[in-house]
Amino acid sequence: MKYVAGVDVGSTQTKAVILDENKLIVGRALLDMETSMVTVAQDAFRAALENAGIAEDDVAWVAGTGYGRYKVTFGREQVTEISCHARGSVMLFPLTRTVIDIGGQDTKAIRVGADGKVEDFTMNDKCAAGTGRFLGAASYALEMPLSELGPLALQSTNPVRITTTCTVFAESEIISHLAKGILPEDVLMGVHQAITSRCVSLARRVGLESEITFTGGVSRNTAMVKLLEEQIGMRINVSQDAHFCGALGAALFSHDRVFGAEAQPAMAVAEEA
Amino acid sequence: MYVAGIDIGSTYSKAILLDEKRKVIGTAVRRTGFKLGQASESVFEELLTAAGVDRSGVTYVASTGYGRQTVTFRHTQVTELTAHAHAAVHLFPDTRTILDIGGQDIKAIRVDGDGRVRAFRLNDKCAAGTGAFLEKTARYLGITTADIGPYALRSTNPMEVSSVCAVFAESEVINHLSNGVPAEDIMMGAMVALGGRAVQLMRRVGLEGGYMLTGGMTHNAAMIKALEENLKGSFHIAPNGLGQLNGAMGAALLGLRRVEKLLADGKSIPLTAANLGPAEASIRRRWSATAVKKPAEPCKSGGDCPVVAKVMAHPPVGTATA
Amino acid sequence: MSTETLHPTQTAEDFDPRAEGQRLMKEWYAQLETANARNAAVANVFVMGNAVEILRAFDFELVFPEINSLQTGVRKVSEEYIRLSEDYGMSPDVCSYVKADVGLILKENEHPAGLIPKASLAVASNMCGTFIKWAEIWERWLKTPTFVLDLPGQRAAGWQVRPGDAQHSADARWVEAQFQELITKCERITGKRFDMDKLAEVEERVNKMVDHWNNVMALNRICPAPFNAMLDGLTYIGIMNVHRGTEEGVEYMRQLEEHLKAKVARGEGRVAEERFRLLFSGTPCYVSMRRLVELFETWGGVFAYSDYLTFAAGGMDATELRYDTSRPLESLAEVTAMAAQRGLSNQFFAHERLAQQIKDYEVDGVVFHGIKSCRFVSSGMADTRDYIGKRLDVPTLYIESDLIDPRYWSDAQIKNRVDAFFEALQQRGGAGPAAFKTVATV
Amino acid sequence: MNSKALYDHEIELTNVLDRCNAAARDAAIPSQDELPDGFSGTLGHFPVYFPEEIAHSVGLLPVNILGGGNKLEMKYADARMGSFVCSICRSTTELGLNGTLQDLTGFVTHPICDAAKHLAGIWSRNLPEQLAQILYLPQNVNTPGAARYIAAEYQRLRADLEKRTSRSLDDEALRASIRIYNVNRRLLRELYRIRRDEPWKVSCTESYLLLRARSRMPCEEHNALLARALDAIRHRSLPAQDKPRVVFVGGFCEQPPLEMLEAIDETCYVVDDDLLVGLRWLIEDVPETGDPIWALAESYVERSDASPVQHDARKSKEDYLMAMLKKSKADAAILTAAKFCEPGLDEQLAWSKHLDTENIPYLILEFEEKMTSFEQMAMQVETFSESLLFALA
Ligand SMILES: Nc1ncnc2c1ncn2[C@@H]1O[C@H](COP(=O)(O)OP(=O)(O)O)[C@@H](O)[C@H]1O
Ligand SMILES: Nc1ncnc2c1ncn2[C@@H]1O[C@H](COP(=O)(O)OP(=O)(O)O)[C@@H](O)[C@H]1O
Ligand code: SF4
Ligand code: SF4
Ligand code: SF4
Repeated sequence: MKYVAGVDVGSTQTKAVILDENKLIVGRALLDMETSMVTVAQDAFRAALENAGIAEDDVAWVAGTGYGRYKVTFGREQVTEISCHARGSVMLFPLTRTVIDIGGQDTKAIRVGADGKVEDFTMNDKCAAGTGRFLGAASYALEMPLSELGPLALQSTNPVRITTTCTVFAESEIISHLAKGILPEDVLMGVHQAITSRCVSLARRVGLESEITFTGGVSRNTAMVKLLEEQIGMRINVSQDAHFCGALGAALFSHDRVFGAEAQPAMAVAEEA
Repeated sequence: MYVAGIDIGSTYSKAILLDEKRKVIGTAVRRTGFKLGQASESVFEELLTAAGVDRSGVTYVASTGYGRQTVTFRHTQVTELTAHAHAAVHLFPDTRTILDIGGQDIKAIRVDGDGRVRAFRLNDKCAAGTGAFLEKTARYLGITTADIGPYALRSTNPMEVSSVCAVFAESEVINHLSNGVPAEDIMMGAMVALGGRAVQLMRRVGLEGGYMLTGGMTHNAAMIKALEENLKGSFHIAPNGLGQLNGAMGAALLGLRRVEKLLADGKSIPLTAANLGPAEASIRRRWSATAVKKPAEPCKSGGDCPVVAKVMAHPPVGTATA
Repeated sequence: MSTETLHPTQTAEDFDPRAEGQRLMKEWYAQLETANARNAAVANVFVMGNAVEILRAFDFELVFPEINSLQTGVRKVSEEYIRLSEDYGMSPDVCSYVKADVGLILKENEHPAGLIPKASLAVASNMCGTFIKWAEIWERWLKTPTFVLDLPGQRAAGWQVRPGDAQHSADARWVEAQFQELITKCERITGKRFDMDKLAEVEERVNKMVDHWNNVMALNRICPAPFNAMLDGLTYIGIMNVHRGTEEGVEYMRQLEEHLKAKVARGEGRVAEERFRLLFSGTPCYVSMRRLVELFETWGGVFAYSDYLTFAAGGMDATELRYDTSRPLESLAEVTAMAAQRGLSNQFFAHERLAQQIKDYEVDGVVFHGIKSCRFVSSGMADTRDYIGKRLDVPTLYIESDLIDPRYWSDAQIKNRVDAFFEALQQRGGAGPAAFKTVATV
Repeated sequence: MNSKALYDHEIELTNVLDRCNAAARDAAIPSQDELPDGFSGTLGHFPVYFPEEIAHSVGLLPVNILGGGNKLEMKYADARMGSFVCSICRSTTELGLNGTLQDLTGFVTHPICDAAKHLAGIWSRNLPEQLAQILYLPQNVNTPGAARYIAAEYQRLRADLEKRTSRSLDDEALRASIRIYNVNRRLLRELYRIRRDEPWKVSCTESYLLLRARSRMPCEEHNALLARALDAIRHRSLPAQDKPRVVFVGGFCEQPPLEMLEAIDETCYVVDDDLLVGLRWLIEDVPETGDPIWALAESYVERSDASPVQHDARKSKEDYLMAMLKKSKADAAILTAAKFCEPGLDEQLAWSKHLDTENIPYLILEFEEKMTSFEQMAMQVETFSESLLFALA
């Protein structure tokens, strides 16, 4: 059996996914950023191999994606995370027309056509306001793991308004609210609302068409999902594997290389493999 | 007679006590934390202890800084720009351009020979050009704030940090680290970047000769180096670590001037704001905060309108004093 | 001076449009260097709505401040000039061309291409609002006499002004009245009488240049495209502006047309393998132009056309109106008024124009380049793109940077977007990209 | 005067200002059945100047489209405009796309700058049922024939509007409108006179609200409101405080947030400004006899104010500011500009350099319609005021 892999070297976390011939996910790995992107990519790949219980030689093709895609030195190709998130989303939810990906330092909105091809996309530039890092700041200030932020925020009845847009200053604003005796859930809900409104205004740039699929690490946050749904006024798809969506997309591109791409007849690369 | 200046900054609270000869009797610096009221109280207590002066011995208190309104026992308040300008020219009479790098903002101030603010510029509300940018980079490299300077001074070949955003800069740092760039070169690179932005701000107020650096950054020798190299000139820096206390010092000096004027005019020193209670409410409405309502219907109840009577708590008197 | 004497035996094959273009540019700058010493009258003009024909008839040496500014970008020194002006107090949010020019004033006219002479007249039109603010800087600072030429554009959607209709005639009359006043002003400045025949001669040469230009543009409808509109095109348009109405200009355009025709006859394209034909909408980023083109060409993408070549060609888009040299001034007013209607000075027909170009040049995709500092080109762009995207099945890419301010060029971000754009193009059934192979084997 | 009477005037003023505040903060325009008597539709126009008399005389209520303020949620406009376009163009587009300005009969811009010029095209692309136009007021009013050109342009506009409203050409109606607007001009001049002479009687914010109310009501109604307000203001008796006198410039197009004006009022007396200068563009009465179109066109050339978006060889913008400072006896100037406003930002620099040579203190502020945090700005104004007071002491 031949396998393929995708490694997504993000700004905060590195994800790896291994697929078998039938496009089934057989291995996953998620690692926090280390001081070297090259080693973290390798480590994530190895962890995924271990998770799948296969050897490195069984993997016929590795594609790298994400912020550090060129650091996937053992990868055989690099694909942008935009294409990968779109590809992965369509695999997870075939009717996807809009992808919202919120990661550690970037937020993207991608519009895909009915045929699953990228039609338009937009992403934040130069400023990390409204990205996952904003939640990171909250997690740091509240000394609370990321996974607990969402559930706690949902208990809020009276959210505060966070006025800073700067991710760096957010931390001190959060702490100053807490110091004033405002409940952590209300502060957190304010943080979530601030990110949501930023993301929605970004996503509106590509137009929001149903179905919407939410990917990236922040999609694991239940409060964000709920707020996005409220603000957009549409239901949003979130998969268990949403955090791995970029890596999954990359693995699917690898799959095309190895097993041929039925959906892309014109791809010259298919002959090459 | 003692006069205190209290500077409640976004990151640090600073206090200084002067006597009537403008001699420094004591100082105190502590993290502001997030309860501003408490910060002013604590830093004042620390100051009194350090100076060995009793609270009742302090004739006058002038506050400044971003939390100046929260110092309930103040007699007066001035903005930090006014305060910095005043102290700078007091210490170095030839100062004309001041750079103040604080935790959350940078200010460039041009002053005249009397210590009056002529022009000033502040950076945007973005961490990119502030002390927070350095602290963030340092935190990632595992360096404490106080060590940033000595650490970066070891650098021989500063690495360019091109990201404007403090968050993006962090990934850039990771990127550099994975490429094997030494941490001190990265740290110094961050300072060069910050220095460039700071000097640009100074240029925007006119960059008249006679430079002075104030604020917490005066503790950071590497930053001073980066700034001076960029500026091709040297900064005055207050002696004895007073650089960070410059704002507090300015407030105290202005307070002292006020006391002298009051005494010269034969007036008494008023009670503190704390004793006076909250400042008089302005009778003008804040239209921006007013919920838009349809024009009021004529009141049917007759007699004095209770609502309006309350608004006009101080019946207007026809005494123009200008 | 004529080029023929300089290059008597040049053929279409050994004519090198780039080298020749550079040579002409260099000559022009050399001319300018000595202008003040020669006591020549010098005028500052912009590329749109500039009445160059009148100024040439008075033998003004022409300074194009926009070209000066973009040249600082091409020569990679723009940041220095821009910083100087920002230190002086200019806002980071205004047009970087203006800032580079203020930097030039602060450097006492020391330009990397040579010393720029002091102008005795500036002509600014309202084609771009910034032109006027820019001219006001010279007016205030250098006391340059300034003439503002008011060129009314299209008033509303729904009806396009046609040559000779009531609106056009009325506008032409207003423009002519202003030309009359400009002429009086020129006479005062130069101490020369206005010579109508000379104007007619200049117009005759412009007519020839425009004919060649239109033919050159049409050649790029052929696949493979003989030139890259965003790299080679920039050289051509430079000559079109700087040498508008000169002998050298006519000669260059003639040779260029021949050269490209020969290239087409040989079946030669700009890139070895043309996979995607693209249209570039907006102004280029001069500091990173090579890099940008490279990002596209490694994927086999070539810019077959750019609307920049229309609106920045000094009224060249008014193809429907050639000068009638028997009534030079009226005709000049008519053409100028018409160019203002057709140019980018309004958005009423921007989308239709673009749709037509997409069709004419059979492009596979459109790249929109939003310029931070140029609202003239960019403020309707996203909306045009939205319109095009909804009505035509053409993939589009929107990137933002600046004309000459390198600080707004973020290589990683742009590469990311360009790569994703091509990945999408290729998924739509385009040809496989060469870049894929090279990247895959590293 | 007894204090009861003072209360009455204060109540009167509060009522008027409440009405104005409601009008000013309401981006919506009257719908067909809310239209005041005598009007059959609304004509939106963009800052700076628009000859409102023409719309008024054909029964279209002129409404000044002034953006969306800082409470507007941007849903559509961000996708249609680059990130570098000023807020007023952006939020106006939003108001068009989100339906708030759907009931306009027409929308006219005038090419004060490239962003505003392109707005008309964007408008017509997205709201094709409205009459979207550019009124080409000339950038060259110095060439003889400019007034003739403007008159033709006004005539064209008038014909288009008449076609829309199915009215017939009526010079007498236009003259009547001119008379009503002349009354308005007089009242506004009086308001600004009080600002200059007794700034403690009416703050900049109050004056701005009074002025801005005209953007949503017929001029007749505004005249009545202004007359009431002026009467109350004259009777107002507030103590003059020790504040520096400043002029405020840079508010000619995009509207500064109310909070910003309030922050300035706190520490300064704003004795003159260029806020909504378009509504006061004609600085003298327009002739009420003769050809009314010509009267308006000629007034544009001969009796008009200055702004950073108009080039007129006779009026330098430095002179304009200096005259303003002199007439109002101001100590200093607050030079503002809207973020991304090219003409405003360019002028701000030119003004500041000029004030440097004149040795007049100034404060530079940049604002954005959508800003919500004013702490930093308040601190800057306070510092500025402190520096002036120390200088004066
Ligand atoms: N368990 C979790 N619950 C909620 N949020 C999470 C969780 N894990 C990660 N995140 C968020 O996801 C972000 C990382 O997302 P990711 O898509 O991996 O970004 P990148 O690719 O840029 O590294 C983190 O910054 C964090 O805010
Ligand atoms: N001992 C120190 N060594 C180096 N840097 C310091 C030191 N103390 C403070 N700083 C720097 O100064 C900044 C705070 O300066 P300060 O002027 O007190 O700020 P603020 O007035 O905004 O509170 C911090 O962000 C930090 O970077
Ligand atoms: S505002 Fe904060 S998050 Fe945004 S660019 Fe600046 S430092 Fe980065
Ligand atoms: S705004 Fe654009 S068109 Fe206008 S001068 Fe600048 S670059 Fe040229
Ligand atoms: S605010 Fe400035 S840029 Fe915006 S429309 Fe008005 S004049 Fe133009």
